[in-house]
Amino acid sequence: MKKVLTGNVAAAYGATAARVNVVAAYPITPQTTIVEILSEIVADGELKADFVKVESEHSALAACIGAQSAGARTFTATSAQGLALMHELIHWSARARLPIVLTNVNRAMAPGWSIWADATDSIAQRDTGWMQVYCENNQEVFDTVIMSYKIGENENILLPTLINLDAFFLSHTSQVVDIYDSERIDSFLPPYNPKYKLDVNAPRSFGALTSPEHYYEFSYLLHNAHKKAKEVIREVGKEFGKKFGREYGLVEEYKCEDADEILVTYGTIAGTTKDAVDRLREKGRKVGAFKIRYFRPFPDEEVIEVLSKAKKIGVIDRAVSFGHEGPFLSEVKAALYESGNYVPVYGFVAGLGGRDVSIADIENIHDHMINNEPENLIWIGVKK
Amino acid sequence: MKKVLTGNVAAAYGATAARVNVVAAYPITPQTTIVEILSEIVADGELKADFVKVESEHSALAACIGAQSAGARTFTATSAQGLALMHELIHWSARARLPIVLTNVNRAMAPGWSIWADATDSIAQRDTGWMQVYCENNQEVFDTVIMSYKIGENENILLPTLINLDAFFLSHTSQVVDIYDSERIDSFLPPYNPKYKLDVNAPRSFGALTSPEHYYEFSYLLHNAHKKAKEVIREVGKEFGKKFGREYGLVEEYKCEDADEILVTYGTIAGTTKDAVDRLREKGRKVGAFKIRYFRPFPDEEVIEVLSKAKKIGVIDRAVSFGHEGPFLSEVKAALYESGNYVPVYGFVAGLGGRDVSIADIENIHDHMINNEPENLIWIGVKK
Amino acid sequence: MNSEKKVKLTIPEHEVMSPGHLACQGCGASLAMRYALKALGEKTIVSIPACCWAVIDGPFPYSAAGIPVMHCAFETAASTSSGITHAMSQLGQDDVTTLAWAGDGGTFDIGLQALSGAAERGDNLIYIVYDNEAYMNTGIQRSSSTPHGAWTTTTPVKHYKKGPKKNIVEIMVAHHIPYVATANIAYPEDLIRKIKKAKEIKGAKFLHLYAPCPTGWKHPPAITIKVARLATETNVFPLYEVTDGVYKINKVIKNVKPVEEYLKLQGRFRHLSKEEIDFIQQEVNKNWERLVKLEKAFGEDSE
Amino acid sequence: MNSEKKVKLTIPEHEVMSPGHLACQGCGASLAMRYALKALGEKTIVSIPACCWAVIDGPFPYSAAGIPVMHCAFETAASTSSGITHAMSQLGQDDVTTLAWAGDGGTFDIGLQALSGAAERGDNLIYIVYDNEAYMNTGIQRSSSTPHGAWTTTTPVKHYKKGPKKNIVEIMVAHHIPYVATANIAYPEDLIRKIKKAKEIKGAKFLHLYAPCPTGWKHPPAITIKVARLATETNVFPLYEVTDGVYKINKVIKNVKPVEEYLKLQGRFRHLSKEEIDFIQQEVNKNWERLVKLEKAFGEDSE
Amino acid sequence: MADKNDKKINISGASDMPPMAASLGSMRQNKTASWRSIRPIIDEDKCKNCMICWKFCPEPAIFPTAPPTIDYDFCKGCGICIEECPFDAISSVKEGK
Amino acid sequence: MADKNDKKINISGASDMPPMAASLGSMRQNKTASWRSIRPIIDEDKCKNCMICWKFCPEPAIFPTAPPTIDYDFCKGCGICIEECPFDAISSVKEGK
Amino acid sequence: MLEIRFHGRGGQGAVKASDVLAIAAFEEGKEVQAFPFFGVERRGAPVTAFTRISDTEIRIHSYIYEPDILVILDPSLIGAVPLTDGLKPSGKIIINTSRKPEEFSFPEAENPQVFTADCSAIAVKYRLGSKESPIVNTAILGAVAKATGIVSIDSICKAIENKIPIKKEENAQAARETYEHVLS
Amino acid sequence: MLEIRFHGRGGQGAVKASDVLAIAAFEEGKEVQAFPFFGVERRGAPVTAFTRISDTEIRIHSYIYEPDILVILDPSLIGAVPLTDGLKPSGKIIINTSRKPEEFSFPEAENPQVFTADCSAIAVKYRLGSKESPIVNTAILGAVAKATGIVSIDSICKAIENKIPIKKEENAQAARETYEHVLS
Ligand SMILES: Cc1ncc(C[n+]2csc(CCOP(=O)(O)OP(=O)(O)O)c2C)c(N)n1
Ligand SMILES: Cc1ncc(C[n+]2csc(CCOP(=O)(O)OP(=O)(O)O)c2C)c(N)n1
Ligand code: SF4
Ligand code: SF4
Ligand code: SF4
Ligand code: SF4
Ligand code: SF4
Ligand code: SF4
Ligand SMILES: [Mg+2]
Ligand SMILES: [Mg+2]
Repeated sequence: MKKVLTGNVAAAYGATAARVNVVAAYPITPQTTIVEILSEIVADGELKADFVKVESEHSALAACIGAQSAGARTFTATSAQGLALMHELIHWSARARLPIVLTNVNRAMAPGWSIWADATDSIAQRDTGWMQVYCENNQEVFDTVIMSYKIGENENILLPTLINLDAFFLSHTSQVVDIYDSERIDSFLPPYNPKYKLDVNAPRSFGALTSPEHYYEFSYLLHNAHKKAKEVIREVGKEFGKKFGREYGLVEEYKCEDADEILVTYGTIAGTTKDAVDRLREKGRKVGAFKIRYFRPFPDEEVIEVLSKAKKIGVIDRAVSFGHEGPFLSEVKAALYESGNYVPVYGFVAGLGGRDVSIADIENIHDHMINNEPENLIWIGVKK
Repeated sequence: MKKVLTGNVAAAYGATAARVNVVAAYPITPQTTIVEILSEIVADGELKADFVKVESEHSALAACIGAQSAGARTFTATSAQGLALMHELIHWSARARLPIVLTNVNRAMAPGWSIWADATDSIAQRDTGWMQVYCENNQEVFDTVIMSYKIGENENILLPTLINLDAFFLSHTSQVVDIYDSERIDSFLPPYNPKYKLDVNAPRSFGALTSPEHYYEFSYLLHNAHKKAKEVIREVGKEFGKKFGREYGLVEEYKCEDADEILVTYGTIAGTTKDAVDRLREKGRKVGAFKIRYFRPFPDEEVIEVLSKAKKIGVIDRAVSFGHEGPFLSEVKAALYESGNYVPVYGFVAGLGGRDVSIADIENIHDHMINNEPENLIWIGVKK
Repeated sequence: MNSEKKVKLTIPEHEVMSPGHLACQGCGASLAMRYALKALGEKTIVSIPACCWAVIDGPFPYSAAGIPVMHCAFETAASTSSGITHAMSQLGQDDVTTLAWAGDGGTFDIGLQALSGAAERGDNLIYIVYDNEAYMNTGIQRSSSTPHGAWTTTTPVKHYKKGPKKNIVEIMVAHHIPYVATANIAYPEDLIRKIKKAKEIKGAKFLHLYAPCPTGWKHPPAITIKVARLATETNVFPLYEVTDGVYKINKVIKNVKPVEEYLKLQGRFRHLSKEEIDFIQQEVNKNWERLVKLEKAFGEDSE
Repeated sequence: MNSEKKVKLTIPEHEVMSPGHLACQGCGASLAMRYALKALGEKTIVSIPACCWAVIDGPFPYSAAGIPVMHCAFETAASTSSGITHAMSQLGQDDVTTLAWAGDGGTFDIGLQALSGAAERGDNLIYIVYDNEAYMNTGIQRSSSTPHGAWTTTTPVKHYKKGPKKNIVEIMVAHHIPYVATANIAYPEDLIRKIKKAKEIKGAKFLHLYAPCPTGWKHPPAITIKVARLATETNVFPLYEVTDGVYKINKVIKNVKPVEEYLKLQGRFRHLSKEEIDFIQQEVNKNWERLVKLEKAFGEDSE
Repeated sequence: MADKNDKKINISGASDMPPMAASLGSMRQNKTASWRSIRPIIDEDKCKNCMICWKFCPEPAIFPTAPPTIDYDFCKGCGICIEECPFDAISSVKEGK
Repeated sequence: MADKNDKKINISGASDMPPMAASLGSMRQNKTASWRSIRPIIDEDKCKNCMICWKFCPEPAIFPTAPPTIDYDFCKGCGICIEECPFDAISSVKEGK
Repeated sequence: MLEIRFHGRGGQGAVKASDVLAIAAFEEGKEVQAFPFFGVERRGAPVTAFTRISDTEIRIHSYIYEPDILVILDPSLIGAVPLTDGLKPSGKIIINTSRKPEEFSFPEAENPQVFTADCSAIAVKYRLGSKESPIVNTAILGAVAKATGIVSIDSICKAIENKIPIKKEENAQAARETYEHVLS
Repeated sequence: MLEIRFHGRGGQGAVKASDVLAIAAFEEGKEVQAFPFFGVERRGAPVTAFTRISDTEIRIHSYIYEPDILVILDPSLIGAVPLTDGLKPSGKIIINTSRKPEEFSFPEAENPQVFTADCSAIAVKYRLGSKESPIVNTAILGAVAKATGIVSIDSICKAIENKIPIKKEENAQAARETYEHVLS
């Protein structure tokens, strides 16, 4: 059923359709409406779940960890400071192999206080073992919540997923979204029934002291789960496509086949870039857009396959790893390096702290690539 | 004066010599002895400072942030879970441009609980805006604490520093360290007197709401400070060398000039690698070791200059960015990519969760590079 | 107009905080700060975590407080202030008052532990919570200070808040710090006296300020003071102080008004049934009796 | 030897916890768990944060507890348990008891906020702190439960701990939860009764267990029980419970022993002067009087 | 003392900015008059100079003169002074448009 | 019920391991006898079967038989039983060598 | 694609208006997007919101710089904020005011078409908001429907009933009444 | 470079011993390294520690796999843990025991040289630790000095006075006495 929804409502509806058992979350702008709507949905009895109204994000994720370990399907949502406050437990939930789903509204880190779009908050979780997806629109938010449970709960995967949506540009933007109720989703997403869980009938300890004898191997298993996840993500994306008409992969190509220049982006900038590509194509420029959905596991095969055919690549990051460069930029380069053949890569920063990224900005980026040597970093629109 | 000290004691003595005003820290194995020794030093009146015995690491860093903002020189120390618990404030202190010094004993993240060496804890802070150093030995720990204040407090820099030492391999290992008292250090390290601080005579607010109009530029300034820091690090390292006889840079080369294969490492593995290089050289192999001290700001110039001359490069990471690859590996590749010429790079993981990395392991790594095509990731010593 | 006729003022004339700030019309929290700074003066450094006041003070590059303001992370009002007070002491500025100023969410919930730690250490600071009984800055979500019966966006009318608000004063009294007090913006003289008293005491001091929020409580801005006053006149929010463990009720209301008078002014209680209102009245009575007992057992006149 | 002669046992015979665990010789904390699991039985899920018990239970791939154990982050005993209890309720396993089991550091300090949150929400769980008055697992650093006068590695003899231990029981009583109690491993029958009582009550329950640590307190392992018993016999650690706000002292010691007897057994107090010991005695007396007053004001027989 | 400077700070870019978000001026530059939909007007004749209106103004936008003066640059029109004046000396006038 | 299985779990590598650190056996496999430097020995004649020793053993390494039996596989020799026995029925013997 | 920009003050419901307009267009089979310019919203402070309406998928996520239509909920904003920035030539401007279109001039805009309607009066009539601060967001959508024809007044009313939680009926009627009283 | 491995039990002070030995060698102008194998140390549980002594900078940070010298603080560990793993041919083994060297055999080691000394008795004599669990770490260093000659007994005593917080004198004397009573 199609509805006009904000990204936050789409996320809440996704969790509802997935029949989560326990929600634990703490409000923070601009995630707040997710919490508010889920409060209503639970109060109305539309979702049979416990909503744990915790006193901090740290406790939100801890409660999810406890509940998920006990065999419940859990959901949480946060943003920026809240995500950062969870950091220790973000590591924890990945190493505990709990397929929790967290929707994060990408917002800039303080200080100065900012409530606007910026991906630094989630990028800074890239080393924790979570899967990470960046959504372009609200439909993708809804669909990704559903798929994330299916992917994460796969017995070979058992990984949590961080689903990211840009502050305001998605969280507070209404768009047409095709949603399904839980009955329809049931045929796609089986109940959660993990092999290892807290169970009084088969008592086990979880997370005990692990000597150097074994720890290394647990890390190895975690990394391998990510490697396998790439395949599962592709499969589940296809199955979703068959069932619901929209197919997803680790990445999305837009007019890349014959492109000389490819613009690599993520999140809402990816949508704007598609429009910009159309405009540039109208002007006769052979440009393509390459959207990276999954930052973890990182889609190196796709990156190499698609991008190494281009003549120039521009990577647009809505985050900077201070003292280094754009995080997507550096990982794209690291992947391309493997291929052994060199395509000039341009690194752009744009849109930090909610600075708007317009079609004109993308056109400038393309112009820059046409007229200049590769350079890192180019700060689009910065006032010096 | 030379003494036999553990890395933790060296860190505590470094802070003492730097005449820090406020220490706020929380105990965690294997950092604990830093806290204990500083408690003694303060109790004995050898350091005139307030030691704030906080109730968590989060509060430890918050107290440092408060004190440093008010014009005090501050010090803290932690490890793994504690560092992770500080994460929100790690972002905070960088964006607030507070030159706090934090020594982190690199320890593996739970679960399962592990108290042993693993760099994932600090690597996971790479996107926060802190400078990051990895120490090879206890002398470097002491020296780096002193230099970090000087570098961080430079008015063009104003950045906090995360000084990393491997759990037990440094924290609890006694070595000969040449230490100086604060009188001697005073001539090198001037008092801290920041231009912007909490001051009742010139009241300002710090960290207020910052609209998209300005936030982007603050990020730009932060990134630029890192760029400038590279120069300051090199200068201060030279000045330190002149004063105290030991010179430091962003990186350290060992027999790289004529090396066919270069092994890139950090932390204590760098020391073991030097010994392995000597052994391999004895066997007639032209190998070199390249130690990366500063991971942030990332020494891309040095990496390109030294490594692009090699025939093969092996990067040994004591951390994995799950779902991607070794973090040093990927950033080394990203830097080399810029140079446009391709040198095969091999990615190795070793020593996670305290697994010992021996000279034999390094020799195996070299053998592997000689006999195989490049590959990511190779897990040294994993039991499959 | 600007005549020189002398007027008698019951609170200090000098304004530290400036107008132009970003509080909503009739905001109790902005009045609370105005009074607090009158009591403390310019030699004060304040830490403000995420809360309405993080906005009220104004965006970069401006500030309304008129004293140094350390905007700090949501959960760190107390711990940031701990750092500041230790810095002041090490830097020889012992005449500066360190103030932590947080909302109820930042105090009862996410900042409680940092507060408890500072209290236990006896760090020399004044911690003031301005209580508007919900997370207002993020758009009116329940906090553990939200009273029984109230609507918020996370306690929707069908699931309105059940259970009493956390008793932060008793919790802080249990920390055995030298001074704990309640105060109400409707009684500025009492409020200012208490903050001045706290300023003179060394160690960790805690004040619980009642500060209605027209936006979140759904009452017209004009009646902020009226609502606040009624909270005390109905015994919903009694005024008392605990000095070195000694209880003293500062205001015993002669003709206690029914709680309903207080509730009915506020949209957030509009949905309450008669039974619920009766229940709330009983709870208020019980809490008052408990307080009287405490004063009896631990008051100045107790043996 | 293994005769069939029937013996009378004052606590349940069935052992849930197994030997082979990693507690030091004579560890009070291991006894505490042994008793707790006798009281609760196998249908219990326990969350254990970083603390000695995270080690005592044993390393991967082993466990000594005999029930499902969720090792959890240091500050999350309560919040992890909140998640577990809600999961149990949603998954229809309401007969499972959810236990949070933490040390004093994980309770008085870093885990206080999560505990406070769970208490305020009324989450259905039992929270037990085993109190050994310092961070033992990391090698004896002060916690806010460390008593006045004690040596620890962060309160060295020259700077021994000043100030009383945080009164966690009063703090939890101030949360108005249905059941708060103290217990002592030297009195296992009382301890087990209280945990069983807590099990029958719905909501958040809190127990403060006294559990000496020979390693950290510097006394021989053999006298762990003796030291524990003396804590109660000297009124250093009185046994009482607060049920729905009603105070009851469970054990009034007839001939209260001087605190010195308790202190002198422990190396951590070795450095104390006569004056300090007198001071500690006075504080113990005061606290006891305070408790008696509380029972008088809020006990079963109070009006 | 509060920074009484009510000038707008002009920032053309990063080079005008401090390294961190440190304030450079007072919120006095932010005239909140435009928030007002009603205007409080003091009736000098009724006014007894009790200063209760001054005491309770949250901005503060009242000066404690006799009779009090309202600073219409900042008064947000909350109506507290009107409600609290014990002598009904303040009336409410709808703001024109 | 506690896992009474006291077998050592053999793990040759990642393929034998669960995905997370979930326990596979009981600490009963960890015989703590070697920690002991003194050995408690019950004197049957003195023993009155009060079971106080059983009650206070932290391991637990005493079975509540009459008289009680000490499990020397696990007794760590803490001496609590010796100290607490009201009838001095347990003596302490130095462990071998 | 049509791009509409709303200008109002905190409390007047400009954001809701942008949303309701989008829903109305969606009801007519369009692709839509609606979003606020998010600042710290305080009663009285200026607020901006946006709606995009298109026949094809809307992929752009960026503010609207060259609107086709401006909707001004509070005439006191005129002069106070740069309302007409980027307005397309011959763009439409719909103003809540009791004055007539010809009383307004926007010299910086290229040939704008101005429409006015006394939405405040109509909102007061239907008791939407208070007398001092009527909530005019639904009323003004009637004027938008009339002045632009991008959606029918029926769709507007349907969307209002869908989206407005209270006084659905009164809000819809206010929109209808405004629809009938637009001056141009 | 000489590599020494210590084996003891929690509470006996093996880690301290490795440190004191390193300091003694440092006093004689050597480069040194000392570190524990860090596990969860509990009274009674086996503990390992390491010392490296060298004329040149010690850069390696890895456990010792092929020690030159083994120091065994508790003879009950023999058989319980694989003590002689990696011991170099003709490596030295120093054992705290009242027995004689010839009573020990280490078939898995290549030609080891065994030394014994009754450190426990000497420690008890100097009241180091308790009678049941004497702390033998300083005493045994006397035996190490004597058996290996890598450092002088004077340096050992100096290092003890430097590093041992209490009973400095007694500890040093215990080392000296052991030095005089090593059997080989
Ligand atoms: C770690 C973190 N979580 C959540 C937020 C979002 N947040 C900002 S203010 C606020 C509510 C503050 O409530 P309160 O302390 O009562 O102050 P008030 O806004 O009511 O004045 C919240 C939840 C944040 N800034 N940081
Ligand atoms: C976030 C974090 N900080 C610090 C630690 C280190 N740590 C582990 S246990 C412990 C002390 C525990 O003390 P307590 O709770 O009293 O339990 P005990 O060890 O005394 O049994 C500390 C500080 C940790 N694991 N995590
Ligand atoms: S929301 Fe409430 S507390 Fe916040 S500024 Fe507005 S009136 Fe004040
Ligand atoms: S240190 Fe203390 S609490 Fe911890 S296991 Fe040993 S005796 Fe028990
Ligand atoms: S209306 Fe409100 S803001 Fe204006 S003067 Fe009166 S009290 Fe002050
Ligand atoms: S409150 Fe009324 S009477 Fe009093 S000073 Fe103000 S206007 Fe005058
Ligand atoms: S305590 Fe003593 S008397 Fe009692 S059962 Fe044990 S051995 Fe027998
Ligand atoms: S000595 Fe200790 S461990 Fe051994 S049986 Fe007695 S009480 Fe149990
Ligand atoms: Mg609030
Ligand atoms: Mg403890």
